[in-house]
Amino acid sequence: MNELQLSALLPFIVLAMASVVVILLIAFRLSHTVIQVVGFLMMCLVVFATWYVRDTLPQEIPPLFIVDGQAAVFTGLIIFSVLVIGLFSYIYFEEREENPKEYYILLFLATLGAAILTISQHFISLFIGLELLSVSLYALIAYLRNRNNAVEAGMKYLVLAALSSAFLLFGMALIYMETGSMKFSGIAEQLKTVGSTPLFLMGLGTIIVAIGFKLALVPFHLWAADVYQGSPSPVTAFIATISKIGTFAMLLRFAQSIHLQQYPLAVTIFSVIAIASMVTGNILALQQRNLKRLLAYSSIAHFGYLLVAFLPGNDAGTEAAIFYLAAYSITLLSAFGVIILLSSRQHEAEELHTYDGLIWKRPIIATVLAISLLSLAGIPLTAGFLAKFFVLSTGVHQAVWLPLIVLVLSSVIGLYYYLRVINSLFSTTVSAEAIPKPVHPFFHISTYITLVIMAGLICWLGIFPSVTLQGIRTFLMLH
Amino acid sequence: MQHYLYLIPALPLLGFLVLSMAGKRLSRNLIAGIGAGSICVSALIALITSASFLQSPPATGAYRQVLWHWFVTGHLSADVSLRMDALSLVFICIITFIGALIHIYSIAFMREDRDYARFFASMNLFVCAMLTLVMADNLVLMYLGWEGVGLCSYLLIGFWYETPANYRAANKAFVITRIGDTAMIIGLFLLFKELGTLYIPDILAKAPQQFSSGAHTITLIALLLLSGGIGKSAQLPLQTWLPDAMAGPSPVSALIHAATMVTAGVYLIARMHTLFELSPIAMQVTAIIGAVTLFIAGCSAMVQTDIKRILAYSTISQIGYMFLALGVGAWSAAIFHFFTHAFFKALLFLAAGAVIETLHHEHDIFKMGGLRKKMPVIFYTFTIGAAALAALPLVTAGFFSKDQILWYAWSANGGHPVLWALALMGAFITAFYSTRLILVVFWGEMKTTPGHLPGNAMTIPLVILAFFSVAVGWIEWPHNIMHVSLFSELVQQALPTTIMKGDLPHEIVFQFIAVVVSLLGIYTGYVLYYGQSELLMRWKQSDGLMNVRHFLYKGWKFDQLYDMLLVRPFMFITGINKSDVSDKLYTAIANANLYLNRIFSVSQNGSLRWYVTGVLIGILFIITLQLLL
Amino acid sequence: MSTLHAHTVLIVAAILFVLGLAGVLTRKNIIFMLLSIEIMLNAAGLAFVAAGSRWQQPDGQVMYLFILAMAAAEVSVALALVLQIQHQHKTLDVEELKELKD
Amino acid sequence: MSLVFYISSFIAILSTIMVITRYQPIHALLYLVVSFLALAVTFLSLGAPFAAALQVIVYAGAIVVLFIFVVMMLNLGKQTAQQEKEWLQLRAWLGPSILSLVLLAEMAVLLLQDDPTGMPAAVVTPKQVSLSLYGEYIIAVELVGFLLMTGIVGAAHIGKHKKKSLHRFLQTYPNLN
Repeated sequence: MNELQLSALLPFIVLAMASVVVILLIAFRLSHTVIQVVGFLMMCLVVFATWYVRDTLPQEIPPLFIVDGQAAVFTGLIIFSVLVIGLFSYIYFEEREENPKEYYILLFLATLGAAILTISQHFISLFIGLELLSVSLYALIAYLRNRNNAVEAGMKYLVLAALSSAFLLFGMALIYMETGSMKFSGIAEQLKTVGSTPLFLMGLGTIIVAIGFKLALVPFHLWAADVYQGSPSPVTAFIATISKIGTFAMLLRFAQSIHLQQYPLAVTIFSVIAIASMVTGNILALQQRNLKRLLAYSSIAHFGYLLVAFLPGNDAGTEAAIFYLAAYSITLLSAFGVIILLSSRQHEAEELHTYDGLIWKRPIIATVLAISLLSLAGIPLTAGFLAKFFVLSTGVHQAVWLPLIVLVLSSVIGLYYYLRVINSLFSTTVSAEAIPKPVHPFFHISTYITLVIMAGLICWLGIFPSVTLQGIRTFLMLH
Repeated sequence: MQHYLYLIPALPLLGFLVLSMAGKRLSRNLIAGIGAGSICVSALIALITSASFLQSPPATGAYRQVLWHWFVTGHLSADVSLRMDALSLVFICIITFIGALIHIYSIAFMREDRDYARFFASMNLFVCAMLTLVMADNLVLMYLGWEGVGLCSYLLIGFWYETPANYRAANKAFVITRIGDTAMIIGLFLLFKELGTLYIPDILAKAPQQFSSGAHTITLIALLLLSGGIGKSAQLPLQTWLPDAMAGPSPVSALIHAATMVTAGVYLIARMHTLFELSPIAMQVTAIIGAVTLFIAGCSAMVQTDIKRILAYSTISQIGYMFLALGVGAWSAAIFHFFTHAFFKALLFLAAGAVIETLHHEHDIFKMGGLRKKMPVIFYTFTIGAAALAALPLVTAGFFSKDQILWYAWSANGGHPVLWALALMGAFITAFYSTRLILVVFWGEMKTTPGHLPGNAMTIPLVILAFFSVAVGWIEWPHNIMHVSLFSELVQQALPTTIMKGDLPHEIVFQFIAVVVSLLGIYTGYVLYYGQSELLMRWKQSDGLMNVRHFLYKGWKFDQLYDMLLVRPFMFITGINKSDVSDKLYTAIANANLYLNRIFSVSQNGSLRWYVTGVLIGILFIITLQLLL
Repeated sequence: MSTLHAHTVLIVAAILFVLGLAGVLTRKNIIFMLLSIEIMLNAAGLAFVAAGSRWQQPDGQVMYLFILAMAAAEVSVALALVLQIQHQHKTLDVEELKELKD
Repeated sequence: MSLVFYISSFIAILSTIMVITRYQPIHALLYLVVSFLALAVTFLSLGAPFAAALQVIVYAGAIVVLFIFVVMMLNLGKQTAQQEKEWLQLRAWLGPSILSLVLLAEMAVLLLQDDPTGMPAAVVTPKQVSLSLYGEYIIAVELVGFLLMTGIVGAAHIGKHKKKSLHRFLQTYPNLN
C-alpha cells in the first residue's frame, strides 16, 4: 500500500480510531460530557480528513476498497448524520441510562461499518462492513435493556439480520462459485465471457434478500416498525438513515460494477419490490397512531421511491438518488430530533396525541416537525419535493411507467397521514402541561439549535438545490 | 439601478415575515411602522428605479435580474428572476405607490382593531405577491404570484371572520376565482407543451413562428388564459364575487378589489398580447365580455344603496372598459385607464371608508346625507374622485382615459359601433350614479350624526390621491387636442400600437358626443336626486319599475341564475348520487385503502416467526420468478 | 470413484441451508432459532470453501474464517440477549415476544 | 476423496435433521457438534485443511460451548423439553417445512441447470491461506478485529443486570434533583 492509498483511507482510519479513543476515555473514567465532546471532535476530524484527501481521489486500494467521489459523498452524508445523532444522543441517554458511555463505542463502530460499505468493491469488505453495522446495531437497539421492550426489538432484529446475512453469504458463495472472483470488477469481467448463468442469478436473488432486509423493502420490511418503536430514538434515527445510506451505497456500487440493470430479471424483481414497498408502506401508515411506527412505514415507502431512481441505472438516476438520500436523511433526522427533544425520562414522545396542539405550546419545535413532515410528504419549497421531482424526471426519461404511476398515486395516499400529524399539531386542545425544565441546558440548547438549522437546511435544499446538485455532480465525476 | 430590483418585492415579504412571526409581541406603533414602512421604502425604490429606467431605457427594453437558478433538469430550467419593462413599470409604480398610501391610511383606520399585526402582515404579503405577479419573467413565478394574491384576497375578505357572512364571502371569492385559475393553468400547460418554454420573452418571440393567425390551438390557449383573467378581474360571467368581497375592511377593498388585484387579468392579457393578437376570436370575445360587463355592472351600480357595493359594481364596470380596450387592440388605452382608475377608485374607497367609519359603520347611502359641511376634506376629495369616475371633461384623469377607449371602441381595427354604443351608455350610467352618490351622501339633511372625524393620517393620503386623480390625466392628451402623449410612448415600448380602421369620421365628433353624454348623465342625476324629485317619487310608486330596480339591485340576479343553473342541479345530482356510483367511487377508494390498511396491519402482528416466514416468502418469490423467466 | 461435481457440493450446502431455515421457522425456543441460524451460516461457509477449492484460491477459506468471526460476535450478543429475555420474561418462547405490534 | 465427501456430508445432513427436531437443548447441541465435525471432514475432502481445523476448534470447540454454557446457566432441562414437545405439533411445523422444501426443490432445479464442472483434487494449503490473509486481506483482518470488539462490548453491556428491576414507571432515580 503506498502513501496515497493510505491517505485515501485516512477518514476511515480516523473513524475506526474514534471507537478506540472512546474505549480509552472510558478506561480513564472520564465523564459522559467529555466523551460526547471528544466524539464530536473526532467526527469533525473525519469530515476534515475527507476534505483533505479529496484531491487525491479516486484511489483504489486493491483488492478490497475503492475510495472515489461517490464514496466520499456517501461517507460525508453518513458522517453528517452521525454528528447530528451523536448530538441528539446526549440528552437522551444521560437521562435514561446509568451507563451511557459504551453507547458511543458502538455508535462509531456501526458508523465505521456503514462507511466501509460505501468504499467496498469486494465481497469480503462488503460482508465485514455489513456485519460491523449489524452487530453494533443488535447491541444499540437493545441498549436500554430494561425499557420499552428494547430486548424484544433487539432479538427480532438480530434473528432477522443474521438470517439475511446467511442469505447474503449463500448468494455470494454461489456467485463466487460461478465466477471465481469476489471482486466486483472480476465478477463483471467473468460475466462478460460466460454471460448470466442460473447460478449467478440465484446468487443475485439471495443477495437481494439481505439488501431488501437492510433497506426494509417489502416483503422483508416486517421488522421495521417493531424495531423502530422498540429502539432508543437516536438509534432509530441511525437505522433509518445511516444504516440505509450505507446499504444503498453498497447496492449502487455493486449494480454499477456488474451492470445489474442489464439483467431483465433483476430489473423485474426490483420493480416489483419498489411498487410493493411504495404501496404497502403508505397503506400501513394510514391509521398509525405511533409516530415512530409511522416514520418506519413512511421510510418503507420512501425507499420504494428511491428504487425508482435506481431502476434506470444511469448517472442521472445516481444523482437523483443521492439527492433523495440527502434530503431524506436531513428530514428524518430533524423529525427524530423533535421526538428526542420532547421525550422525557418517563415517557417517550411517540404517541400522536402527545403532539396535539404542540404549535401553541412549543411553536419552534412544532414548526420544525411540520416542515420535516411537509418535506416527507413532498410539498413544494421543501427538499422532499425536489427530491421526488428529480426521481420522477429520471423515471420519465427512462420511461419506467408503472413504478412512476404507483409513485405518484401512493404519494397522494402518503399526503393523508403526514397531514394528519400536522393537523394534530394545530389542534386546539391544549393540555395545561408545564414544559419540564431541561436537565442539561447546554446540550438541550444545542439540540434545539441543530433542529432549527436542519429545518433551515430542508427549506434551503428545496429552494436552492443547484448548489448541492452541483456539488454532487462534481464529486460523481471523480471515478 | 436594476441591482436593487429584488428589494421591491423583498421588503414587503420581510415585513410579512417579521409581522407574522413576532406580531403578537410588538407594539402597535412598531407594527404600523414595519407594515407601512416596508411598503413605503419599496415604493421609493420602485420610483427611483423607474426614474432611471425612464431616463435611460435599457437596450433590451427591460431590466432583468436573475435571483437564482431554481433548478435545471434535462431541458426544463426554472429561474427565479424578475423583470421590469415599460408595462410592469406602470403596474409596479401603482402597486407600491398606492399601496404605500393605503397602508398609511390603514394605520389610523385599523387602529382599534384587535388583529392589527395580522392585518398588516396579510397586506404586506399581498403587496409582495402582487409584485411577484407583475415582475415575474416566467409564467411559473407569475402563477405563484397569481395564487398568492388570491390567497391574500381570501384572507383579507374574511378578515373579520367572526361574522359568518364574511367568511362566506371569502369562500365565494376563492371558489369563483378558482374556476378561472383552473382554466388558466390548463392554458399554461398547453402553452408549455406547444412552445417548450415558460419564459415570457421567449413565448412572445416564439408564438408567431409556431402558430398561424387564428389557429385552433392558439385560440384555445388565449381563451383559457382569458378565463383566468375573467375570474381574477370579476368580468362576466365570473363577476359575482366582487360585490360580496366588500365584506373586507375598506383599505382592502381599495387596494385589492379596486386598484391592483382585480386588474391582474388586464395585466395578464396585456402581457400575453402576442398570443391574443394571433387569435382574432379571442380578441373579439374579450371586447364583447368587456362591453357587456361594463354595461351590466353599471346598471347594477345605479340602484345599489350600500356605498361600497356601488363602488364595487363601478369597479367591475371600469374593468369592463379595460377589457373592451384590450379586445379592440387599444393596448395602451387599456393600461392608461388602469392607471387613472387605480388612483380615483382607491380614493373613492378610502373616502367611503372614512365616511363609514365616521358614521358608526353605516353603509346605506340613504342613511347618510348632509355631510358636506361636517367633513369638508372628505367631501372635496370624494367629489374629485367621483368626478374622475364620471369622466368630467378636461379636469379629471378619468376623462382622458375613458375618452380614448370610447374612440378606439369605434375606430380601432377590432372596434365596432355596437361596442361603442354600449360603452357610451356605460359612460352615461357612470356619470349618473357618480352624481347620485355625491348628492345622496353629501347633500340633503343629516340622517346619522357623525362620530369621531378622521385624522391627518387618513386625510393626507386622500388629498394626495385626489391630486393625482386630477393630474395624471394630463400626461396623455387626445392627440387631436394637444400633443402630449407621455404615457402611450412609454407603454408602447412594451406593447404594440393600436391598428386603426381606415376612413374614419373626425375624432372630435366622438369626443364631443362623449362629453355631452357624461354631462347629460350628471345632469340627470342632478335632476333626480337634488332635493326630493317628484319624478323619482312617481317612479317609486310604479311596480314595474321597482321590479326592474330589484332585478338590477341583485346584480342582474346572476347569483340566483347560477344557483338555479349550477348549484341546484349540482346539489340535485349529488343528491341522487348520494347512494350512487360516483360518490361511492370516492368513498370506495378511501374505504379500500382503510381496508387494505387493516389487512396489512395484520401482517404486523409482532410474531418473529411470521416475520421469518415473510423473508421466506420473499426469497420464494424471487426464485420462482427466476424459474419462470 | 467418480469425480466430485461443483453442484453436488452446492446441493449439500443448499440442503443444510434449508434445514437451518426450517429450523428457524418451526422452533419456538430462541436457543433453537439461534442454533438453526448457525447451521445456515455454516452451510454458507461450506459453499465458500467449496468455491475456493474449485478455483484453487485461498479466498474461500479466508471468507470462511471471517464468517466464523462474525458468527462468534453475533452469538455473543445473541446469548447476552437471551439471558436478558429469560431474566425479564421468564421464558424463551419467541411467541411471548409480541409486545411490539400494530 | 469423493467417497469421504459423500459419507461425511450424509452424516452432516442427518445430524442436522436431528438438531432441528430434538426436544432437549443439550441433545440438539450434541448433534450439532456431530454435524460440525462431519462438516470438518467434508472440508478436508474438499482440500481445505485449514478450514477443517477451524471448524473443529472454533465452531465445535468455542461457539457450541458458549451455547452449552448458556443452556446450563439457564438450567434448561426436562421442563424445556416438555414445552418443546408441546410446541412441536404437526400443524406447527408442517406448513413451514413444506415451504422450505419448495424452496429447496426450486434451488435444486436451478443448481442442476448449470453445466457440471469438476472439482480439482488439489489442496489449498494453510500457508496459502495465511499468506493471502496477511497480504491482500490485511485490512479485512483488522476490521474483523473491530467486529469482535463490537461483539464483546455489546455482549458485556447487554448481559449486565441492573440491580433493581422494577417497572420503569416505578423506578426511583437517586440522582434526581
